[in-house]
Amino acid sequence: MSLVFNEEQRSLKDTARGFVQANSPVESLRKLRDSQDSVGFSRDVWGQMVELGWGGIIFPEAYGGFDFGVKGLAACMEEFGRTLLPSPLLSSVALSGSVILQAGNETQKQELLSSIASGELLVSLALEEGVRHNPVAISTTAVRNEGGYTISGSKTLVMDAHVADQLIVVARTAGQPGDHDGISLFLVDAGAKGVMISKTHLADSRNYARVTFDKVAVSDSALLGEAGQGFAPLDRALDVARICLAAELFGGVQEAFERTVEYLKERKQFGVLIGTFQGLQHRCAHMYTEIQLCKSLMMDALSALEAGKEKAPALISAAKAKISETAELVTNEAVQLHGGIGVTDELEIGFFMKRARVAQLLLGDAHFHYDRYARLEGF
Amino acid sequence: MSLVFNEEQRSLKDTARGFVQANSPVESLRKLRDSQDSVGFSRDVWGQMVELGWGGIIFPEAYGGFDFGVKGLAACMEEFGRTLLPSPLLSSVALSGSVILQAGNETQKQELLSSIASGELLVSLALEEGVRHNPVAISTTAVRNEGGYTISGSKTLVMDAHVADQLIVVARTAGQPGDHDGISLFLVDAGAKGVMISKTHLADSRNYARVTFDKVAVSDSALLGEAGQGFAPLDRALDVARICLAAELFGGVQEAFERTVEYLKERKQFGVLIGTFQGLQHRCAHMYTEIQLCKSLMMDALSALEAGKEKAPALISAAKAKISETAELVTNEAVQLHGGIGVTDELEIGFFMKRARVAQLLLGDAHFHYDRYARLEGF
Amino acid sequence: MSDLTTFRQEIRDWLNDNCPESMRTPVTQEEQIWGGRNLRFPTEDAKLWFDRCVEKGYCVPDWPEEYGGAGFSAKETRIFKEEMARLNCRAPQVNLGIWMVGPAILEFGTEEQKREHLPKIARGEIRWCQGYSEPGAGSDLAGLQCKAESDGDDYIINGSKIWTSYADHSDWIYCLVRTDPDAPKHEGITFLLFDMASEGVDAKPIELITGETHFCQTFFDNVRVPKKNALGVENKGWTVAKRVLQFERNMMSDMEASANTSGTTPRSAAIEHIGLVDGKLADPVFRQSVVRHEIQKRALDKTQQRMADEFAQGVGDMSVAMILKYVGTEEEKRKYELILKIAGEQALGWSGEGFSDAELQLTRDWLASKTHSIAGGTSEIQLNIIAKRVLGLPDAAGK
Amino acid sequence: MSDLTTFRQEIRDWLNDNCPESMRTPVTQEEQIWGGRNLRFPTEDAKLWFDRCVEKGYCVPDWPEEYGGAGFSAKETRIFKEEMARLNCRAPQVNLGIWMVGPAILEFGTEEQKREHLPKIARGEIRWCQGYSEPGAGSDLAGLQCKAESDGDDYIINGSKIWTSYADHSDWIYCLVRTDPDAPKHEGITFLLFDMASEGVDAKPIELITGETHFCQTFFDNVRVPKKNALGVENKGWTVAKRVLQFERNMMSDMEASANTSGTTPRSAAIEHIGLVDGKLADPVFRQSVVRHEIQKRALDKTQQRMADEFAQGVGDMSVAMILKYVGTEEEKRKYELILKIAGEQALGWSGEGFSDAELQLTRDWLASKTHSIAGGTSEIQLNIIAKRVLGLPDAAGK
Repeated sequence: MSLVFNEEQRSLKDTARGFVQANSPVESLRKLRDSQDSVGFSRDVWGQMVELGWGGIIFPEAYGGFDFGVKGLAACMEEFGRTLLPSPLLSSVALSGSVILQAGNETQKQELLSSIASGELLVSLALEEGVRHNPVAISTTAVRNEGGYTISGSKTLVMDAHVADQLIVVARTAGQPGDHDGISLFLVDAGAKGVMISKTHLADSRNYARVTFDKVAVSDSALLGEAGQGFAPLDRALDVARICLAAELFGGVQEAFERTVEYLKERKQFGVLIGTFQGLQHRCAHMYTEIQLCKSLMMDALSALEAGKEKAPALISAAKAKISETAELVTNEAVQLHGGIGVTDELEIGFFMKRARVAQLLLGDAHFHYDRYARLEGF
Repeated sequence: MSLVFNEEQRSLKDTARGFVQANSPVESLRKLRDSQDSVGFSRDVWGQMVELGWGGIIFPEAYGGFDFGVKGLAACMEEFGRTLLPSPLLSSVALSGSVILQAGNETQKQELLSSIASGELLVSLALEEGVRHNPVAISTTAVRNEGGYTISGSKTLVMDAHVADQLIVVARTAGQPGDHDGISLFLVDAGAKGVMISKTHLADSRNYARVTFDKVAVSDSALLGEAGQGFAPLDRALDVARICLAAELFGGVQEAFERTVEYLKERKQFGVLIGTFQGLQHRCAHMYTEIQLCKSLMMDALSALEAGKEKAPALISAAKAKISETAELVTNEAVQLHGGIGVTDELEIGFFMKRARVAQLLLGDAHFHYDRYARLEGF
Repeated sequence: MSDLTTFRQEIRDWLNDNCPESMRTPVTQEEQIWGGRNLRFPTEDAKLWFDRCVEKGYCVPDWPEEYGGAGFSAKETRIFKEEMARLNCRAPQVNLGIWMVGPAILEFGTEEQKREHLPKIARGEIRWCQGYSEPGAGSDLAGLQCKAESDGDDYIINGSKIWTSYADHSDWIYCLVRTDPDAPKHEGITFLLFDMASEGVDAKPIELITGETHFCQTFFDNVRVPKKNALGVENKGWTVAKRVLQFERNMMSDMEASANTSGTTPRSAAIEHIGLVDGKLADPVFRQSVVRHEIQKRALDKTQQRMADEFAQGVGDMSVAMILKYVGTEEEKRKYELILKIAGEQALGWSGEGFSDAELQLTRDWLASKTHSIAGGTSEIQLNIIAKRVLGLPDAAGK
Repeated sequence: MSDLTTFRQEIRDWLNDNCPESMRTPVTQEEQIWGGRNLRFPTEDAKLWFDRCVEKGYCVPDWPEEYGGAGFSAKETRIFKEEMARLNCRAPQVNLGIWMVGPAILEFGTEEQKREHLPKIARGEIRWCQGYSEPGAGSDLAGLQCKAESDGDDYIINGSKIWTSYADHSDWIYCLVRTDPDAPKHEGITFLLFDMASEGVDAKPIELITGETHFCQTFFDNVRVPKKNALGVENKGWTVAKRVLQFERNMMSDMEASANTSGTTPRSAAIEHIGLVDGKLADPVFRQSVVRHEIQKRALDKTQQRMADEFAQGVGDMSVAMILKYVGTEEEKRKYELILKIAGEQALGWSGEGFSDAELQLTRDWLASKTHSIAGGTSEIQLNIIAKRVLGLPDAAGK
């Protein structure tokens, strides 16, 4: 239950930092954006990442993974967040991989996880149906028929769906939107009849899609876990992805903050460095304290998750909520304190703000996680 | 609908300012507190106030008043707030007087208002039953019997009840706590059998009491307005008192702020005036903007009330809410920016903070009035 | 009073009769009429509305009639604006001529300058841009380097300006130039008016985080300008510039209304995306945030009105005006952050399918709000001004 | 690892066996054991518990056994504190000897000084107070004027100190005095220990907004102190003083836990005054505020733990420690403001009937929270330190 990355994790983190700085600086995201790249990330960079082992970083060795744990992955996500690296690591590995680990049977795990780890297979989770994260507001239906199910419904904010080979669809086999019971998980081929994927373009220039399922037929073997009992494993998987996303967001927050502090040490106004103005110093000092608190909550959540503590879900909510709020504060201040150049597209600081807002929203914003924390704490 | 006090109101305000500065500086409140004065305000000062006409300031001339309107009273309350003047002006005139004006029949108005105006009669409103303002959460019952009612229940935060001659009791003749319907208003002699008044001592050293009614018998003529229909006139009267209390609070806020700014211009640390520190300058400048916004909302609410606009209740809620929040900000900052002496009892700044918290709470805090605003606005 | 009531009725009737229905809807960025030599109208209604306003002098209702205005008093102008707002009439034209340089010419111009420039502004014939900031100078406006050297009856201008909005689409510029390099920094500045078509002027657009490019960096390479084009006295341009900055701050705090082209408010977003249950927003936490915003917004609007009323009663005080830009732009940022939280994904669209035009505009409005607390005097500068000029807090030694 | 597990079990058993039930309840201000020559126990249990802890060295568990401690390692000390907290055991004594001057003597003292002072502190025989601030000096600690003039083997002290907590009940003082008036202000200061019973010492209480009077202004009139009572080197007392300030900041951020003698938390207040409906607080707006506070509080606690873990792994960094006092005291203020909003009238009682003791204490706790962000280095000073020492932001010229 140590609140610090161990030596192995620190070494992983250093590798990640070196890797993205050499291979995927923020400039790479700008190029992908400006060229309206249809993939939205570099297949080449992703190939190297898989080669370096990130595809299987959290999977057990039995499934072709390296078993570094979520703490190891989060350490890397923090670094990936510093350069806003776009890759399917969150969607295919942290999110879909975790769903399979949590819900899949032995055959499914054997078949799918090593392919995800090797980068051969990209899987996306089709979960959301509204404008904000809500994993129980599921209207998409999976109707039982002979030998299988028929899935119908619409999904949004499906990360990397446009390049996915398979989709995990969260659908309802019983109950009403809002119920925990009756939620089931299905593996669906992205090319299956009735699946329509349309890429959406959000402010962060990353990859999301809306996916509609029009009477898509799947066999019984497509079911991940037990029918109607999908929420529990889904929520555990979501928690893994939530803390990894929080770590990524936190990396971006730190980068934006550090760049801002550096700017204050260089920029002169009225003949003096603006970093000498106490008004700005106090705002930076306050941000520093918030960032340190975020770090403690992130490590707290990761440690509890690693140790299998009952409180882990609440602590993951605490970390995602606090990091999201701090991200809003810090990215706004970063833009404001850079002044005129802060609002130009040329300066990269705006990229951090745009990514932050989407990452704040994804998998639950502060509002969602405050509520979840209180619910889990029983008040 | 002008958002500025007119010449008459400005002249009233000047009189009020001169009066309290000469007759009731903050030091007077300290003396009342330290001597544990059983009245809790100066009868002498109150006598002078009545002589100068404040007792009848908002009553029509027909009832012995001067008909200066709520705007005129609020202008004075702002000045009274600057020296934290304790007096029955809010409880007996603005609050109870308004209830009688709104709900009473001609006889009641004739009998009571001129006595209130002349200071012969002190009336207190026994309304609250919980820890926070809630004018519909009434459990106190008034049971109909031959020729009258029997009142039973407990009230708290009854301003100046310990010196009141009469009490206006908000009781339920029908319905459940929370209902608007079924609320009735009764005049009860403070010395009546079954009335027990016990003074409470709050942080602001002003006068409040808890009052219990143990089967208190009143005649039909004690009813103010129609049985069961008391909420509407009560709420109108509360609105008058709310904006007057907001004005008083706002006066204290301005005084605390101005004292703080003056202190920053005198106090040296590390060899320089602390008012030169940009961190403090920005905080003061921000407070100044909030104070200006409060002023606009206060004038907005007063003008709407004066003009009988339908939106007046929502605007009174807006003003009370915003002034309450600003009071918290400014009094906290005032203490903090005064440093060590700010937390001594010797410096008066702490008196402003203590009064502010109670005044924030009385007749609805920001939380209550935000909710009320939204309700009145239909969302 | 009854005169003003009659006046109000007349305005109301005229607007009702003359403002086409399609001109009573929120205006989009593209449909805004900026005026100028290349004036084009997006619709026939827009042209009709513009022409009718120009004819009555309603583009600049408070300017004297001889210069193309309607000659309204301050009270009449307010009534006019209230009636325009009541019917949601679009502004017939919006630009820096009307907001900034026009009022400055009215105050500081020679009769010749007034006759030359004001009617053209009133009729939307010339579009103006502002040459104040310089690369690297930021908030330190007076530290400007762009120089104007005397050459007989002319100045020769060399240097560069940044944040010149729509310089690439503007006809004339009002520009701060240094005419005396040896004077203290606030002296030696001249406020100069000249044609952007002059030889040696070049404007290069800057892309913003919104994706928009209304700002330019503008370069001056030996541009020749007649000395009589100075507004006010040579070397005393800072006086004029400060006055224009006041106009700008007032305009910036109005910005939200005109900039909010998506028309979305926190309340409308909440009703759409959260919904009402029993007449109350289903989420009480967001509901409180919406209320807070509405109260702050109303407080700001009423502060402007209060200022006018105070001046009318002779108890006015310019210090209240100094809060408007800070409060307006900071609240605007909070407003959009709140809408983002309420509308979630639908407020984060950038392009393509899945988002309405209003939603895509909303994302830009959010980003644009970040520029408003920087442009025209940052929030930090506003706080400095309030602290020093209004509260009288002392300057640090040596500054 | 298994050693520590055994250790934990032993501590747990000992506490279970030795800490009386009545010593496992929140302590009130009056029942706090401050130690000193006038030590009185409010109950027999308090004496029993105190004596047992003294015997084991548990008042200062991490001090060496030879000086009255238990000789625990850092890890053992943490386990000890965790187990104390788990059972809600009261601290056997709390005072500036244990928190501040004891650790300073351990670090800077001569062997003689250690043997003289530390065991007395460990056994609660001598109560210490702190003489740092001076009237009018505020945050500028090093600008102190209280002078110590050499007179043979002694100093003669003249001057005055303010905010000397419980000086009127203390036995000894550690005090900053100026021994070289001509040196730069951070030099020429000596850290001196002396008996408050010395002739010429007078302490006068100051009443605070809480109504309490634990602080004094203390006057020194020709007080004679042996030179060997200096802790550390003459004229180099600032080094010792700074270290003690660090101890103080850490202690202040712990303050909330020990100061919150009403035992009320936002959650407990909300459950009492708002209530649960279907297991959820009936007011969602307050519910979110409670969550925010709990998360901030946990973040603060975990930051302390993370620091310890980082040092244990050799990747520690003192800069994290610098946030604790600021965050702790600022959050404490927010906490009490929140409780006031939730508990309404019941959190604003001052005296008399209608309020429980815990409620009356709550009002004091709220007011006391205002003092914590001022005492021991104001929040503003903390932010300055973070900005300059941690972030490396530059000093203004000439400062």
